[in-house]
Amino acid sequence: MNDLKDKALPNAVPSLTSNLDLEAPDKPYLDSNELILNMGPQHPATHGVLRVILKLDGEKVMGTECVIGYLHRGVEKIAENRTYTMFNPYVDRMDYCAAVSNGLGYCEAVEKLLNVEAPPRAQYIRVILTELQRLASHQLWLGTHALDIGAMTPLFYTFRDREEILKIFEKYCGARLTTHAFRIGGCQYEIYPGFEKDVKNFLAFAPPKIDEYETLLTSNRIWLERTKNVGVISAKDAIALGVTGPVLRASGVKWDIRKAVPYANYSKFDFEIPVGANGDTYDRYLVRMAEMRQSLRIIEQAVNGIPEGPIMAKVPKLIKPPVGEIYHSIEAPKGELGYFIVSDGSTQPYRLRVRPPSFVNLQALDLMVRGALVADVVAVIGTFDIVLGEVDR
Amino acid sequence: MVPITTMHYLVVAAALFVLGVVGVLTRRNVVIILMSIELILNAVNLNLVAFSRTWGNLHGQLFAIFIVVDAAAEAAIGLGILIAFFRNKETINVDEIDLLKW
Amino acid sequence: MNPVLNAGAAPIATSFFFYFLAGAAILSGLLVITRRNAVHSALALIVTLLSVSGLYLMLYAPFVAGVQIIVYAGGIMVLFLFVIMLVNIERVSKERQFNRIWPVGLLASCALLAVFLAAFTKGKDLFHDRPITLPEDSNTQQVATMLYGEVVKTIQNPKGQYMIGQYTFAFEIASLLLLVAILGAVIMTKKKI
Amino acid sequence: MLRGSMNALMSYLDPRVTVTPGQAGNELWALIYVFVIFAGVAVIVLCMNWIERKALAHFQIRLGPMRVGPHGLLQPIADAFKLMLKEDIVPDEADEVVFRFAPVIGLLAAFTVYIVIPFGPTQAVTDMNIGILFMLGVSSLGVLGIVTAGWASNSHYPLIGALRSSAQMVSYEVAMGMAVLSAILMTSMNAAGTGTLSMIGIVQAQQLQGIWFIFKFFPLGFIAFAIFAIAMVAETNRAPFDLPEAESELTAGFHTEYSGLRWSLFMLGEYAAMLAVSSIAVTLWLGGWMRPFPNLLQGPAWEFIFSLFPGLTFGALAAITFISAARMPSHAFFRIQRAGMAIFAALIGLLALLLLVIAVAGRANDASIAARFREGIDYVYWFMLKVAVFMYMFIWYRATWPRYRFDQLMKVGWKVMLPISLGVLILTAIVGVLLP
Repeated sequence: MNDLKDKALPNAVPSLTSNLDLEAPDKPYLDSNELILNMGPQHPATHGVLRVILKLDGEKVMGTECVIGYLHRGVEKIAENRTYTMFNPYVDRMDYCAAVSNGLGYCEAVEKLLNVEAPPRAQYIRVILTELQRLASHQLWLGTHALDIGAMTPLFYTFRDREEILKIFEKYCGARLTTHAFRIGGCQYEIYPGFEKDVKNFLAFAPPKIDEYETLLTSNRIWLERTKNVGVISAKDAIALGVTGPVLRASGVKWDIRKAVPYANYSKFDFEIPVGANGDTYDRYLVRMAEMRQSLRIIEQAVNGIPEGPIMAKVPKLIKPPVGEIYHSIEAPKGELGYFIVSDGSTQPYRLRVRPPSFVNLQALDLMVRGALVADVVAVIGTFDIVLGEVDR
Repeated sequence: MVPITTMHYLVVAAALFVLGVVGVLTRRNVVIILMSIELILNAVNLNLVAFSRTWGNLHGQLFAIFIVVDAAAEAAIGLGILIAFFRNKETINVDEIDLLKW
Repeated sequence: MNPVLNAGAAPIATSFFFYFLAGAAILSGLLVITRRNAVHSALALIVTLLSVSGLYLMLYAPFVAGVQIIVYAGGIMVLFLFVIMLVNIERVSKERQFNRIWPVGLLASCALLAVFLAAFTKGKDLFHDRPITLPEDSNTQQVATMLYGEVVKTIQNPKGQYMIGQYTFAFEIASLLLLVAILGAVIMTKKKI
Repeated sequence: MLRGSMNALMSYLDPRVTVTPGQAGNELWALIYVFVIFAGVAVIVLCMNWIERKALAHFQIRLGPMRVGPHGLLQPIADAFKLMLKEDIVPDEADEVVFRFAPVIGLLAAFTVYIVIPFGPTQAVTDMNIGILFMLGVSSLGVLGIVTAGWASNSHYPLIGALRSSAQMVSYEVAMGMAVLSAILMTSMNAAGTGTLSMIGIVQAQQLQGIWFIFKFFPLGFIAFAIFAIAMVAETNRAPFDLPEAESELTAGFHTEYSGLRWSLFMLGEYAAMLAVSSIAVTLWLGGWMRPFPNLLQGPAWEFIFSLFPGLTFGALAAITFISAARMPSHAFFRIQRAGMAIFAALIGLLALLLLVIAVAGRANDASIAARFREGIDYVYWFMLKVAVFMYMFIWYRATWPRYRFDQLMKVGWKVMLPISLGVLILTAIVGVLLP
């Protein structure tokens, strides 16, 4: 059942529209015991409003088709009608589970366009907050992923610990979820008194908690059976499909934008890129767990070395970037988050295009679940760590 | 009221048997035909158990148990044939199963 | 011990239960062969099977009744329902329900019914109801003895001696039959072997 | 008529009675038992609802229900009312008759098995010659309710749930039956070589052989017990085998389309089935109604000490409740809650007192009615205590483990549990023949 090797699918990119072969002329609509199952948009395990149409033979998945757009808000179009500053809060609403990372990517992209750089102190604050956000995002992912596979309890453990991160965010900028923490050119807020203490407390608090999640899951027999060799994607396929982030790294490709194209002072920090070997769901789990620990390492280095100085670069009140275009990407918790901005010299972007990691990663769904069972579809959707706000924008 | 005798059980069994025969001979749906066969086997079982009580020994009950075993085997094989056939011909009607091969 | 306290369970309301169970069995038997929908037929058949197992209990055959419930109602009927759902095609219940030769079949069944009626009316005396009741307590034990045999222990031979039951050979054959049935069912339903 | 009834009522209270009302032909007492058991099961299901939510919540660092009544004690009742008042939706395309009838099948199957569960040597509705066979058979009918519910909903998720559950229950029944058989085989390992299928007979065989079957031929008895303990979780569709209702895959599986009262019937049936299979496990392997060490710690003194246990347990419960009432924050908001908690504690305390009084009054083994009551309370107490352990395990499993996938479930059932249980059965037979 689970043998994905003899799948009749080449390493090429599968065509999303003809996955189900519904229109094949010489075949009857469905085989005798085939079934079209509509998973979503209202389904507990599709993480929002993803709709997956499954063609099933019994419980075996013969093909899938993702229907997206239920959460489409036209973020890219909105950008064309807002000034650069006004658009900044909107990016928080894309991947609302990792709003800080979105903000960082956007701010850095515009800064690159303006050819300014945030001062070092701001860079450090940004790194601390972004890595905290990565941790929070991974915790949210772990809880929901485990819940999808049927383990209820990790969800509550991760939410308990994520709360500590959100408290730091709240103290820093007043918001917990859609933080809007950064501004173009640096940070708006100086760190509050006691910020360093809070972060250090969290650094002491988090590692035993991560160990706690691992005791529940890592060597749990059922967890191993449910995740090992499930949703396997080879490095070649992953690269061909443009998959990034932990999903790519779990396939054994050591690609992390923080190391490859360092941004925001990441080159100053010492950390490792955890990679997997098999590219299955279990490896993706391990990679993310290791990433949580690496994030803690980065935060520790950053919080011990916050330099003094200004937190805002010299940026004009009304941002009018020179004519040109820029692509800037960061390593968001879910993968490569890129912003492509075309400026016509006015106060508003001529065109803004977001490369969301979830959207691109979701392409691999069909490849990963074909030939697997319904339960694996749920596990694989969970392992992508998709956020529909980001997929649909 | 008349005391319940073996005869009563035999009449019930006969009725079930005839119902089963009607089902086998007139229905088109193979599943229902198989169920009618179960009905017939049950009628026979009822007879056997009733006789077992009449003669005061357990041979009838033993036979009934063997028939239950047989019915289980028959159901498994019958439904297996049915599924195999349905997969090839997409029908479960007896009068469309007349090709003697597939 | 006080005999009043531990009086054996005398059957109560025998005729009521008999007519109730017999009526349920025949009525649901009728439903089995008349329903359009195979699932309804299967559910009716389950009622028949349970009623018949009640009748077995009334005939002092508790072991057969138990086997009837566990094998028929719990096993075979679940298999039937499973298969009906697997080959669930809507159009079957909208089609013609009876085959082309149904009048012949009905006629033959009527003839069979007539034979039964004749046999029962003419040969009424053959089926005397003897006042023999089987001892209820040892039913299972006796059945087991006849099927598997037993260990007989005597004073001379306290370790016991194995006696082959009357039906041990038939029992082994039945197990072989089941094995063949399992293999056959697996081979037939498997798409690719 | 009335006098006859009174006579029947009183005659069964005679301490010399040694059989169940069903066997004694005492229909009145049988009916009383039926009502007591059914009411008891309904109450236990309500309590289980609260306990499960509370225990699960504390596993998951939450508080669980806290609003309705002190510590959410009245939450199950509120839920029951809510469910009863909800609209009973029947989907348009559903097969209406089957749809309405399906929950009842499961409930009937779950409740019918209580007829032969022996809460004590005379504390059962009746004792059947084929007791355990009857229990396995009737509890296997529960799957019909699920299958018909899934089919009648005429919707894909329930249908897949129904298919899963039918395959799952049929598969695990086999391993379960093999495990049960090895326990039945153990009953025949006495001098006379007479085994039994009767539930009461099985417990008495354990008493006679002086060992719970879980410890018999260690580890054979234990393995058989473990197989049963796993299979019974699968039979009742509880985590980690809750595939038929896996909420993250099939939204709610076979009861996706159900609402209100009918949905609650499914829940009632599920919990009743959990209780029933736990009772089978207790009866077969854990000595049923017997208190610990009935053969070792004999004598009136030990009898008396052990008969104090029910009263002391409830006394401890009352004390815990009192303490938590006293520890409530001293805010005006909690005044009513505290009063309610105190009343609840007082009720439990009264119950404890009553049990203690009965234990003391029926101290000597005289032929008084009090002695018979004391005995009955003892039996039911020890039986329910053992069952309660299983019920707690059910909650514990649910909090700890992820869900199996369907093919893995089948693999575990057929490739692991069945061979092991067959091996245990054969080994038990061999050991039983070799050891005198």
